[in-house]
Formats: sequence, C-alpha cells, structure tokens
Amino acid sequence: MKKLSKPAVNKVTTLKEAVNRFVHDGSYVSFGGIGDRTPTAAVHEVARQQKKGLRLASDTSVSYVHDSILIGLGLVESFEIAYNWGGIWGPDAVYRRALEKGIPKPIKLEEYSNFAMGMRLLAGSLGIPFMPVKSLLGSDIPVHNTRIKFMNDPYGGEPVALVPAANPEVAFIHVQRCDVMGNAHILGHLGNDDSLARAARNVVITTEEIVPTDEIRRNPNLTVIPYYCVDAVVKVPFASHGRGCPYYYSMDVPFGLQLAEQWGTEAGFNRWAEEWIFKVDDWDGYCRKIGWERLTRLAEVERRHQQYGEAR
Amino acid sequence: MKKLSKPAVNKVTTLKEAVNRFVHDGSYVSFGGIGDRTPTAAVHEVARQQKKGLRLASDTSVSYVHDSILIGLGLVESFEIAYNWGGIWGPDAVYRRALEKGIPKPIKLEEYSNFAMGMRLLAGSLGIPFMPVKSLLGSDIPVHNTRIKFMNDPYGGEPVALVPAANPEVAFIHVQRCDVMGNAHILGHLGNDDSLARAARNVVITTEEIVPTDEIRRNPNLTVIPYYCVDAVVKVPFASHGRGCPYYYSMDVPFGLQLAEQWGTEAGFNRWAEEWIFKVDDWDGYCRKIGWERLTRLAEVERRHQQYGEAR
Amino acid sequence: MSTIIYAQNYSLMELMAAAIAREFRDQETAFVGVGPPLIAAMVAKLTDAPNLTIAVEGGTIGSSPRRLLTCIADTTICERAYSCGTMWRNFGDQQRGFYDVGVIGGAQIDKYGNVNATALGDYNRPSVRVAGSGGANDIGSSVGRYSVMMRQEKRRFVERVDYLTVPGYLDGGDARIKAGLPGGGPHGVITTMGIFRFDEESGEMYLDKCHPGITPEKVKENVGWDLKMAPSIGTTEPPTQEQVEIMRVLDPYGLYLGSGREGMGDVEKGFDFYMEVLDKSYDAMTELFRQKGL
Amino acid sequence: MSTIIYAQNYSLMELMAAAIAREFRDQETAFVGVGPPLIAAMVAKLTDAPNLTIAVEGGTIGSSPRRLLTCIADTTICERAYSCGTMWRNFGDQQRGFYDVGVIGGAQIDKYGNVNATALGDYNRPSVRVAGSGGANDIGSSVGRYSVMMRQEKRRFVERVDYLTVPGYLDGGDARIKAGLPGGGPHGVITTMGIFRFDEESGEMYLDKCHPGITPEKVKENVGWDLKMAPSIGTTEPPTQEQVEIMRVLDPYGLYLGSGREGMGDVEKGFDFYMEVLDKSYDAMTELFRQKGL
Repeated sequence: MKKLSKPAVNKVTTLKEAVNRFVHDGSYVSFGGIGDRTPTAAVHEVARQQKKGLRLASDTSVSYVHDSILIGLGLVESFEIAYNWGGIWGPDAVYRRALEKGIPKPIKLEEYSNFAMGMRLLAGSLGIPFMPVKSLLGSDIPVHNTRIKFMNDPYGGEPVALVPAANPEVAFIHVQRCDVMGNAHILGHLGNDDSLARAARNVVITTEEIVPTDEIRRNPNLTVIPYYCVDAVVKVPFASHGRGCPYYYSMDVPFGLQLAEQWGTEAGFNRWAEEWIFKVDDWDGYCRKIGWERLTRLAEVERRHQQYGEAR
Repeated sequence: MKKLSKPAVNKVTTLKEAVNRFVHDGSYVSFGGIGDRTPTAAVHEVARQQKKGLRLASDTSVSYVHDSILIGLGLVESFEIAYNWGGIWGPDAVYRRALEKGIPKPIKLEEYSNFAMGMRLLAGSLGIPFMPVKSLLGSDIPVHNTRIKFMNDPYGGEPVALVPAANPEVAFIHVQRCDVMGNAHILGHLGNDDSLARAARNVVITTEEIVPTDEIRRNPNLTVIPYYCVDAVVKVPFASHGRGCPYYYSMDVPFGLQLAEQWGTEAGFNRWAEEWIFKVDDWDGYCRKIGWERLTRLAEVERRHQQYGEAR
Repeated sequence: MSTIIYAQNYSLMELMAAAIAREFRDQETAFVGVGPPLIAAMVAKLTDAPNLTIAVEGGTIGSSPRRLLTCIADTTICERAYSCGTMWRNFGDQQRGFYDVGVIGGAQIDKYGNVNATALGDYNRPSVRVAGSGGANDIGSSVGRYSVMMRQEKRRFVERVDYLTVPGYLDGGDARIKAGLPGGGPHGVITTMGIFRFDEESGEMYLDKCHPGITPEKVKENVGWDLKMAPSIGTTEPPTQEQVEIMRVLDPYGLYLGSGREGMGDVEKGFDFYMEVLDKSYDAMTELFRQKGL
Repeated sequence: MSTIIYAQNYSLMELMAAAIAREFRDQETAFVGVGPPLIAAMVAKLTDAPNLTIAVEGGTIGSSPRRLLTCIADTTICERAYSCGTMWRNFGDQQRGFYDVGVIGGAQIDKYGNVNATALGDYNRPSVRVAGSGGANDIGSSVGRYSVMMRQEKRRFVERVDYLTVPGYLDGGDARIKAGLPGGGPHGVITTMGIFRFDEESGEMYLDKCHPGITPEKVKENVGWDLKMAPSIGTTEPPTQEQVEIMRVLDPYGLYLGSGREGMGDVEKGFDFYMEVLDKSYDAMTELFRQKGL
C-alpha cells in the first residue's frame, strides 16, 4: 500500500514548480471551486507549460477561467463534466467549437449531473468504488455515458443509478487562507472541494494568504482540507481573477464580457491566449497586466459590502 | 410526496412538549452527539414519559448518559449500534445485564462498526437506500446482522459490503447555539450530527443558547443543521451534563464514576432512575439537584482553558 | 387586503420573471439556478413569500444578498446566509426531499415536460451544443415540483427532445414513478408566450394562459405537437408595480432581464461603470431589505 | 546523539504504553481510540515523533490538548486542533488510506491477529458482553498498519476468536487481500507479557519480545495455541525516563495508567479533587508543550 498521507512540513513552492512536478502529458486533472474560488492561476500555468492529452474532471466548469482554456488550446483528450458555461458572460464559444466542430480537436465527453459528479468525488474521497444516486434515472445521460450503471436497491427493490468514484491524479484548489503545511480554511460555500482534496492523489493548494498555524487552530471548524491531503502550497493572491473569492474580492464582470467577445472566433481565442498566457511569465505578470489598481478596487468593493464574521 | 422541509418559524418549546409530540411507543429514535454534546436531557425526558418498545439507532452510545438509560428501564425493543461503553467511567453494567441475562428484558441487537453507522446515516441524509463500504468485510459482524449485504463492485470487481440507509423517525441533537427557527451552529467535532439531522423525519434540537438569527448569519460556515430539518428548538443549558459540551463546559468525571457504581446492580440502577429521573420534574429539576454551583464550575473550568476563536 | 396595482410598463422578461415569482409560495424551500430564476425567487421573497428560503448549488442556504447578483455561486450569495456548506450536501438535501420547488431553463422541451439542456441534433456532433445538465437533471429528478422557463419556438417545443437531460413525465402516465424518481415532476412551463401546466393523469402539457396580446393560436403555431388546451385559456397576470420595482432594484441595469451586459463590457468605461453599479446596488438593496424587514 | 536514559521505576501499564508509543513514527498520521492508546500516541508526539498527527473518531484532526484527556471525544480533543469536522469524514479519510497507523484494544485475539471486541461465548447469550466494534473494525479494515493492546491470558489468546470483530489476517496467507480489505493488517500485539509480530507470508503471530522478567515459556503458557517464536526472542525496551515523566504529566493521577479513578469517584471530595486536577493538568501540560515547542 503506497502511503497517501502527506507529511506535516513546509510545502510552500511556486506554481511553476508545482505544475511541473505534478502534471504530466496525459494526467487526470481536476480544478476545484464553484463559480468562485476558481483556480484560474493554476489553469493558466498548466496551459503555459503546454501539458498535453489531459483528462479533465470537473463538476461545474466556468468558461473563460477554467477548463475551456485548456480545451481551446487543444491540450485536452477527455472531459468528465456536468456543466460548462459562462453564466452572465454568455455561452462558451470555445466549448461549442470543440463539440460542434472538433476545433481545435475533438474531445471525448463523459457527462453527469452536478449531484452525480459530487457523488463521484465523495465516493473517491471515501475510498469506495461507486455511489448510488436517484438522479440520472429515466434520462438520456446514461445512454451516452455507459459508466453510469443501474441496479435495484437490494433493500427496497427500487431502481438506483450507480456512478463510479472519481480519483483525479492531480487537483488544484484555491482557498482563502492556509498554513505552510496546507491546512486550509475555506470561507463561504465550499463546492465539492472537501471531497476533491481527499479524492485526488496529489493536491496543489493556491491561497490568497498564508497564515500561521495558530490562526488555523483558532477556528478548527473552518478547516475544510487537512494538511495530509496536500502536496504543495502556493501563495497566489487574486488567483481567481475574473471570478470572485468570497470576502476577498468580487467578480470582474466587465473583464469576462470582454473575454467572451474575444473568444468568439478561433483566431480571437488564440490571440487572447498568446497575449494573456504565453506572453506573461506567471500569474504575477498577469496581475500586472490587469493592473493592481483594478484588482485592489475589486478587493475593496468586496470588503466594503461583506466581511466574514459580520452580518450587516 | 409528503413535504419534508420544516417552516421558517419560531419553534421554541419545552422538552416535555417535544417528546410528547414526536416520540410514541414503538418510535424509531436516535440520540446524537459523540462522546460530548450528548442529548442527555432528552434521554431523561423520554425515560420520564415512559415511551415503550423504542427502536434505537446510535453510532457510539455513551453509557450513563445515553441509550443505556432506556435499556435499563426496559423501554427498548431493538438497538442498532456500533459501540456502547462508558469510557473512563468503566463498563456498562446495564448493557451487560440486558445482553448477557435479558434483564430487565432482552433487546434485539443490530450491530455495525462506527464507519458503517456513519455511512448508514449519510445514506439516509442523501435519500439513497444504501451505501457501499470496505469495512465489515471478512468479519463476523455480517454473520449476525443479515441487513449487511455484499456485492462485487461493478466497476473494478472488488468485494464491497452494503449497509442500509438509516432514517430514524425522531432525532434529538444537542448543540451550542441555534436561532428560534433551528439554524444550528456546532463548535468542535461534529460526530454524525450533520447527517442525522437530515436523515431523521423529525428533529428536536436542544441548545445551550438561543441566539439571534444575525448571529447565525455572521458565521454561516459554522451552521451544521439548517432550520428546514428542525421541528422543535428547546433551550436546555447543561443538557449534556456528565459529558461535556465543547467551549461551554467540561465532563463531570466524578459524577460518572459514581453512576457506574450505582448502576452495578439492577436495584442500584432502579434507585438511581427513581431518584434522578422520576423524582425530578424536568432537566431544570435535575440541574438544581446536581447543584448550579457544580455546573458553573464545570463551565468555568472549560472556558478558562479553551474558548472558541482562540488558540493559546 | 391591499389593492393590487399592476405595472403599466414592463418588458416581456419582466412579465416572465413575475410569472416565475408566482410559482414560489411562502414558507417553501427553493432550489434555483443561475440568472432570471434567482431574480424571480428574490422577487417572490420580497413580496408574497418573505419566508421563502433560497438554496443554491454552490452550497449556500438562505442567503439574503444586498448586492447585485452576478452568478449563482458568486461571493454575493454567501452574504447573510443561514449556512454555507458543500455543494453535494445541498444536492443531497434535495434528493432527500427538503426542497419544495425549483426552476430550470432549457433549450428544448417536449410534451411530457422532458427538457433538453445538452445538445440539439446528434449528440455526438450537435448542431448546437449547450451547457449540459448542471443541476437541472437533479432538480428535475428530486425537487418537490419545478417550473421551466423557455423561449417559445417551434424548434424548441418538440414531440420528443433530441436529448433528455431532465426527466419530466418521461413517456407520460406513471412512467416517472416507475423509473424510481423521487421528485414530483414539472409543475409549469413559463415561456415568452404563455404558461403551461400538466395533466395530472397523463402528464401531458397543456396551454393554461397566454401572455397579454398573445392568442392560443399563436402559441399553437410555436409548438411542434398537437398541443392540448385548458378548458378556458386565461391571460397571464401582469407583473405588479411592486414586482417590477423590485426587479429594477435587483437588476438595475438589466444584466439578466435586459441588455445591460453590453455597456458593462466596454473596454474603456465598463469597469468604472461596474464598480459604480456594485456600490449603488448595495445601497438600493439594503434600503429594500430594510423596508421589507428582512 | 543523546544517550537514552531509561526509567528506573515504572509500572507495567507504563511499560506497555511506552511500547505502544514506539509503534508510531514521526510524520505519520495516527487514528487512535480511547484510553491508553491516546496517551501512548501523545507520548510519541512529545518524544520521537513531534510531527505525528493524531486523528480521533469524533471528527478532530491534529489536536494538541493541554488538559487532562478524559475521552477520545471529549471537549479537550478540540483544543488547538487543525480541524474539527465530522466523524464519518475521519473514518472516510481512513478508508481512503490517509491514516498510516492505528491502535486498538480487544477482549480476545487469535493466531492470525483477528480480534474480538464484541462478545465472549455465544453471541446471542454471551458470557461476557463487551462494547462492540466501535471504530475497531474500521481501523482493522483500512488503516495502513495497526497494533493491538491486550491482556495476556490464555482465554484471551485463542486459536480462533469467538466473534471476529476486527479482521487481522483472517485465515492467514492472502485471505485478507482476497476479502477486499484495503488496510495493511496488524503489525504488532503489545500485551502484559511481551510483544508479538506477524509472519509476512503466513500472517501468523509469533512472539518477538518478552517484557523484563518474563520468559518465553511463561508467555507460551498464556497462549491458547502452539505459539511460534522469533529466531531470537529479545527483551522489551523499558520506558525512558522522559516517556514516564510525560505519561505522568498527561495522566497525573493514573486515570488510565493507574488506579486514579477511585479517588475521583468519591462523593464528598471527588469533585473538588477533579477540578483541581483539571487546572493543574493545564499548567503542567502547557509547560510541557512549551518545552517541546509544540
């Protein structure tokens, strides 16, 4: 049995090093978050290092800041997914081109519902091979995804669908604060990141702040991810830019609307990627390009209206 | 489909009323907590109202403050359980008499492991009929509990055990603070109370404090039980006396040691029950009998050494 | 009882949002998705259903945000919530039966209320690929009852959906129960032209109400099967003055209910404009919540 | 390297606790149950394994309590923890493989390390009924490796346990793997007389070490099958001075490792005594943790 628990040591590193160490061509990768706390800096670094043939698993993938970047660059082989869309930013032209026209290359799709993906990660986190659900029954989702199976509940006889555990090789999760070992507090809604951190073989945490372990111990009920799941800790402020990070900064809606326009054509997407991913060295370069004043204003507007521990 | 969600109204009542309303002869009942936060006041009230033929489900039942009280009074028909013991207080003579000699009456036992009981409640909370586990395999637990079934995982072919969902009719859960609707914060370890609150048909919360809803909203990440699970809210300070309640009061070790002595014989147990349950009107009467000075000292010693939001 | 004052000027989206808002009742729990459904649920909460609890997929329960809602899972949703937890728990609570009502959207719907939110045409090479199930399949499978918000077009109202993402009444009759689905099934369809309900026995959709100015014949032209009709077709209740006012506080620049997105995307001025909107929306919504005692 | 100073005076329970403490290694995660195993894990953490992380069944990970430990799930366990969450998550983390080492107790053990923690005699009418599995079956099924703490008596060391609560190597050989159990199985048995290990091939228990003053023959007399022996039987390493000092800070009145419970149960003076112990233990443990830089 290979030891899964990670040591209680200082794991602080750079995103460049973490991606280089844990992501390889063909890796099975999942990016966490749910609408906000998207690990966008990590997506950009994986793109920048041109890791190929990736097998991605997401629950809800938010266009413009998430898996679609890698799909648009032709780095993705397969995609296990419940939902991929831009929300207020509009439909995702990159995803549509890939699925409707195979541009830049076809991807193999394995679709679930949100709950089914959540249950796959929960099963993965618990070390069990599958989970029964009452979703998916009667729909066409299992028609096109034969990994969804059916059985009759051996207790009451009613039909249930089974979904297989998901155990990604690498997960990237963005949090508000963690210590150098990786004990991570998440504030606000958690998505499935509690399960993802446990289901994945290797976990890279990007964090807005690195705090002393005593700060973690002060509020042990806020710790969603214990250090023993975590391989690397990277301090990346504004790592979710575009989307928000509760209590830290708001969404940048205008930014996403501009992206949506640029992604409208294949050439536009490629120009965008060249300019925002390949021509900057790292997320710090991205932040300088966006402008620290803009980022600061997004932080200020969030904190002016909402602070954790307050109810106005 | 019968509506399961409970309304967002003031649900504050007395324990007498809550037990009378939700527990009936033959009810399928579960008392939450794990080592601490035991809903002991509720156990006493169920005993006081002499509800008979109860079917109990627990994960870890702590002797002297939990299910054994009802077993000793002959009110229990069956018991789904992973562990029943007194810890530092020593073995549970009531439980032993019931199982070894059928005194005061035999009970039907359905045994699991801690994790299996946790998974039963998780399944119950998720509305699925069963859960696969890797525990129980190869052991004698399923030999004597035929509700544990086996199958080969349809994905990898490996053997798994299946355990049925547990959906108690009534659950009693003790928390540190909740609002009048039942939105409940739990501080410290949670046991399986997140699942139990959702798995049960009716939920009675006893709470150390009732706080304004704004206090709940200030720390939404501490809310373990949302109001829509909850039927009744009862303010019962020191409801776990004997055991502790994190950040509120410590265990009363000497008290339990004295209980263990009294429970050593059937007559001793009966005298104890007469004195501490039937001859007091309610938990307030119990507290007066224990003595508020003693209770206050248990609270002081806890707060002197540990306060939530601090790490000394 | 106070007299209902209807709005004199309102857009079609506002009419639809008002109709959706009326699908929620007080003291219910609602599981709602991104965009107009959330606006509608908030409108309900701020009018007839003050004790409506909104749960969203990110993991939040009972939020009362005082800021412009930009996403179902954006940071705003955490504000003043009863609970912020996991996504899978909220969906699990739904499967267990804690959520009374839901609203979804879709690209296609058929006569038994089955919804396609995945792909038009051949699944493997779709003519139009959309977002996929997300939570829609789960809502359709497990919520107490749900309503669907649709654009009324013949190619969207089809005899049988190209891909059945969300189970309605499947093949009708008791097919849904036989399939083992715990939820109650679709309750209404609110479109750009009218409101549809479902026959309790057969599960088949029928036209119940037409929006002002729309005839049943016009609706029939935009439905791809031989549409059944209610014995008497009513007219959709217009939005009240209060509903419209609230919508315009919640979405002051029509991000969801209008064309507000264009101005905000402007490279030069969009960001300043957006910052201003966030601050202004906070003041306006705070005042609104104060008035409503929420 | 510092010289090891062994304790001159120690009890049998202290010897056993020291032996259990040596079953933990630095940088491991440990899942431990109530009583002496927890004391032993704390001793390990305060000596050779400062980065040992202790997880307990209540839902807490990485606690560093500075007060007398009265229960695996009492309020003390929350103190200065990395995380307080659910019970099922901690057990789930174990099943997933995150916990390297565990310790359990039992009423009976057999030659393949299977443990009975449920009932002696007939299950349906036991001569002695004990607590039941609790987490023991789960630890035995899933933890990386585990050790068992036992009283050495012939009726407790039996050819085959009356009731198999915790899977050791089952019938030996690869039976454990065939059963589908993910954990590595038992690693050692620490008794009142010696330390046992398991043959890697057959999974059969053999005597490895005897406690000071105990002969292999004496052990054999207290084992109910034809016990195998290591090629050369060593002597159990005594507790170090430091280990014993730490035990006496952690459990100053022998609640677990001695007979301290009696005095505390006194009706007249027990409570005052207990209050005093709690305060004193806080001061002493705080000082100990400070010295160890924890």
